[in-house]
Amino acid sequence: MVDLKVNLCGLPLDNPIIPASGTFGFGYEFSELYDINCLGTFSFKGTTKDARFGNPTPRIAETPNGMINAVGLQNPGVEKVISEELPKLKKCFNKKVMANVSGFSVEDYAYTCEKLDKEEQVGWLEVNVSCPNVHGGGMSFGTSPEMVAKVTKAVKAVTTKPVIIKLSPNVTNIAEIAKACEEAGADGISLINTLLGMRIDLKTKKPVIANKMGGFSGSAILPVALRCVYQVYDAVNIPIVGMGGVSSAEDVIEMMLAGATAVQIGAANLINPYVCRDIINDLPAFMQKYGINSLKNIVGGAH
Amino acid sequence: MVDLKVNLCGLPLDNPIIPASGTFGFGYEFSELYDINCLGTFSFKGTTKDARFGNPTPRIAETPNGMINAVGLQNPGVEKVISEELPKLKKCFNKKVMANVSGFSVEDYAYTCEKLDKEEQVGWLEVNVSCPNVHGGGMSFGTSPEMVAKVTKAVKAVTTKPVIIKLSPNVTNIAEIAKACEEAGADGISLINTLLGMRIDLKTKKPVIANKMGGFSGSAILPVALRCVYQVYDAVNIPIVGMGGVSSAEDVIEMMLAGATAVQIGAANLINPYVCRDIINDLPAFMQKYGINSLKNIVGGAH
Amino acid sequence: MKQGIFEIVSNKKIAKDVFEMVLSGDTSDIKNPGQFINIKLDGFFLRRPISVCDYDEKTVTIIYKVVGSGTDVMSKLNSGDKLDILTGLGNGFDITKSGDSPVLIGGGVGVPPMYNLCKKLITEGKNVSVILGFNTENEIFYEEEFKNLGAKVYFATADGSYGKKGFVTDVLKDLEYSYFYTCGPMPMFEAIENIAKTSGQYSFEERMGCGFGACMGCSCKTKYKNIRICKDGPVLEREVIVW
Amino acid sequence: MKQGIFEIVSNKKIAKDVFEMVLSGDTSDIKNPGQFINIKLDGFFLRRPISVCDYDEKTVTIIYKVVGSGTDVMSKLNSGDKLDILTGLGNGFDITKSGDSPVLIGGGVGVPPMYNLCKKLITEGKNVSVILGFNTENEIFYEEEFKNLGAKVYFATADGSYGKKGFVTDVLKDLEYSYFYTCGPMPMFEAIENIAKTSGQYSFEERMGCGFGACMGCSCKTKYKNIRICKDGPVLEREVIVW
Repeated sequence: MVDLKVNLCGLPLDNPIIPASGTFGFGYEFSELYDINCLGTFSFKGTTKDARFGNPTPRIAETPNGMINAVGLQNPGVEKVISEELPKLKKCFNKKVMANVSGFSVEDYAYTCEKLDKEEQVGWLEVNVSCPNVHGGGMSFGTSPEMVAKVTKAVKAVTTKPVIIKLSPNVTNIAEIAKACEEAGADGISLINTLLGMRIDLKTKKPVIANKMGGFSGSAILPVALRCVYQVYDAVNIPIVGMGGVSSAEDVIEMMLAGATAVQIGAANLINPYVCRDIINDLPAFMQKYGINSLKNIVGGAH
Repeated sequence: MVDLKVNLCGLPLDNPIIPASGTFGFGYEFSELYDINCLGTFSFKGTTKDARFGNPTPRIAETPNGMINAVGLQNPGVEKVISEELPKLKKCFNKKVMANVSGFSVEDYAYTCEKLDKEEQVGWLEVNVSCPNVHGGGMSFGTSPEMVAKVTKAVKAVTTKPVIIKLSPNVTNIAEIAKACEEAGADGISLINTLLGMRIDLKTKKPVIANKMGGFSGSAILPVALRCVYQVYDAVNIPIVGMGGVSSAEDVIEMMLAGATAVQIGAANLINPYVCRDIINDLPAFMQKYGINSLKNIVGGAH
Repeated sequence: MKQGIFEIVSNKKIAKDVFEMVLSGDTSDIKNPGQFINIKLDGFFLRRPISVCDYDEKTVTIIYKVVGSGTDVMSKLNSGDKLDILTGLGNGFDITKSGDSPVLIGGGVGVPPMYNLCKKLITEGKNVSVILGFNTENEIFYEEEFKNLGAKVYFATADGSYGKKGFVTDVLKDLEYSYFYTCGPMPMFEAIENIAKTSGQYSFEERMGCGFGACMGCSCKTKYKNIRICKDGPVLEREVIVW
Repeated sequence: MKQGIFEIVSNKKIAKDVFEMVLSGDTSDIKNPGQFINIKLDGFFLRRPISVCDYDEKTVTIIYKVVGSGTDVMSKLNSGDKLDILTGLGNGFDITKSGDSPVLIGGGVGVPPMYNLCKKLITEGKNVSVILGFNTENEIFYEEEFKNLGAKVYFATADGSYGKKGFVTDVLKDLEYSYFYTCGPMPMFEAIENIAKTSGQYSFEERMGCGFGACMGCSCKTKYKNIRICKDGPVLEREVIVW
């Protein structure tokens, strides 16, 4: 009997599998496909203070073994998420959910996190610092240790639940950014967010997506994600949620060996809507194949 | 009759196809496979002041649609390159070659470039600033605008031929780095060098390559390369040599639309040793398909 | 939505760059004409969404045009090959609103979903007119198939090589109809919107990520709310569309 | 080196996890036993280097063990399938140094290249002994094939389930021979190096990038210079090896 259980920032997970924000909506639509209570948890659609339609379409491009998206944080805004989405989720999910939050100012982050922190369905706050800082010339919060520290402190000051900062890989030194989050009080780090990428349409001779550039994800980015998780594991002592190109049980094990306590699955959900359930079912056999009795014991094993 | 000719820093190229450094040796071994004079030019194996064996093996790992290498700049050193490799190349290549140079101090770069600049076979100096700066705590030269400017100025001061700075994509703001090179007198920018990546062996539970991390290349990274070339094209007025995941004639056209004046082919040479010849043969048909008469006219066309 | 492995029964060229593929497998989740399926192809990350042309208990028929490397690979597949497919995607057309004499308007690769819609409406005893628009004669397909259903079939070609010279609207303007259903390119939609005399339904195309509503890649604004073309569409009623 | 498209003639399991694949195509660039070929597989970026077990004018035979996803895919290929292959890679064994009574020592997946080498040496009229080492009996393959060549064949299995209990060196130490050729795991090489009484050649394995000398992924130091296992090797003479 192998053991899939892990503990993420003080909360137990039946298994480390977590559908990533933006690929699983608010969960209830996937519950029509399978019982989503088999998941460790999931991270819901990135939520902001106010409702957003996001970017113009086309928002999607394909790449070798991956994809680019420029959805632009479309969401109904935190009030509607609490009043409409969470009640729908409650009907089909009896576990704590990870609340993914984005913002365009430090105040935004604090405002949205404070509201979601009060919801009993919410177990963790995952703060996406890859968004442009409108008061900082549009540079992403996640590119500066000072800015991520500011956001982390502001969110911690108004919340009680574990705060996980979701980092962008599009930086020179991700370990330094992660350290700044830890020192500012973050309870965990999740990474990697998407790489910045683009494609050009040879027929129109223009960028494929309306926003020109977008977030590059999918199997293609797995080696970058593993490297970042490995570097951050060496730099901090708080748990890491690893993600980026994970699409199989073996990828999950590799990500945990790199240093991840839990693992998010993103783009793969868009190709195989059952992939997270399948991975959970596959894990025991692969654990046996590689001589692993308990997943929690292999975290960071490659170091 | 379509026109494949381009001009790179004042030197004409019959076509924009350039095998990338580290994937084509010093050329003469590929000349046993096909007449390498069909190439625009090629960038020879990264050369340093002193001979280097490089990293321990294994040095190679596979990834979805890509690979990781940690060769570690194995080369015979600039003296032997000049006395042994260039004469062998002269027998089979009658065009100017691009001399790829690496160093671990500003003095290294200047020393090696000054020597190679004097060789009449050399047409361009391609300076790889992704190496760790031993006097700068091992941080790569390419991660700091100040350091790349220093290297650029030092090399320009002792050379007469076009100096192209080869940039790493593992930075927060590649446009800023490219600008620093231009202001320091660089004649061109080549990008992207490899992404930093890693894989872990599930059987041994340790990193696949001895050096743990390595340079991630192959089709998988094409969208990152296109994005970086697109950003740098907006930032500088000097020509760009685009590379990263290019493996077909269509990829070449896409890279030129993003802003590349010439295009390097790297990892693809290792899978299909004839790929550069094949791409040169394929280009006219694809140019017709997409209504392109002259390649030089599409550079930056996607902006 | 259902995921299933389908076997290719046939895959043949029926017009310039246009292929018809018949697949056998579990079609139980296909409920309405105008829905689509999403096909996984080896060597491509994203699935390929293709509208359903026709279906029965055991097979589904699609018609696709070779426009890129994905559809090119599809055109080279052989009967017996197996494909991982998501079925029952999208809302499809609502046939209860057709009235007695609906008109179906298909343009180019927008023609296929009209076929099963036409079949369903005729089974309901409706008096169906079909207007099919193509650029030129060698792109035309399914003329006999539509006629065999018992529909009045009109053609418009841009170059006049077959049927009326001009666009589907040049036929539509002279017809009487109770309701319209259409699928095709945006310029055709705008032309129809300008002259349509009744209510109707438009089936939209958009570049999709997942095809089942998870990624918000194909969002679109309507008069009343933001919708996802792949899940809340691709069929929208005339009254809600923001042009 | 030559690039060519080869067709699979047969692909069958011959021992636990071990398969024999016969390929037909242009083998004109295969010059010596101990060379390898490099196979492109759909869905994998790098080629798979596999040593040549045997070859003639029209076919090449390889024997491979399923150790990962790549070899697993190979094991599922069918006769008639086509593969893009680079042939004539590596230096191979130098048979001119064998003397009259060479011994060939193969361990596990190091056994295959010994087969064509054995064939060549016997054709040259040599008195060939072959020592084949395996973990256990159900991993053994090609016993009859080696015997049919006319070689003296000895077996060693770690668990004693077949032949001598122990390692190839437990057989080697009691043999007389003029020269040795070997391919197998590193611990076996070290054991041989400790007791070998003559000169010989070792065929090395290393994780490769290109397989034809371009990427320097498989570099190795020797007493005299740095070499590339894929191009200047995989066979090295005992005298130049740095242990």
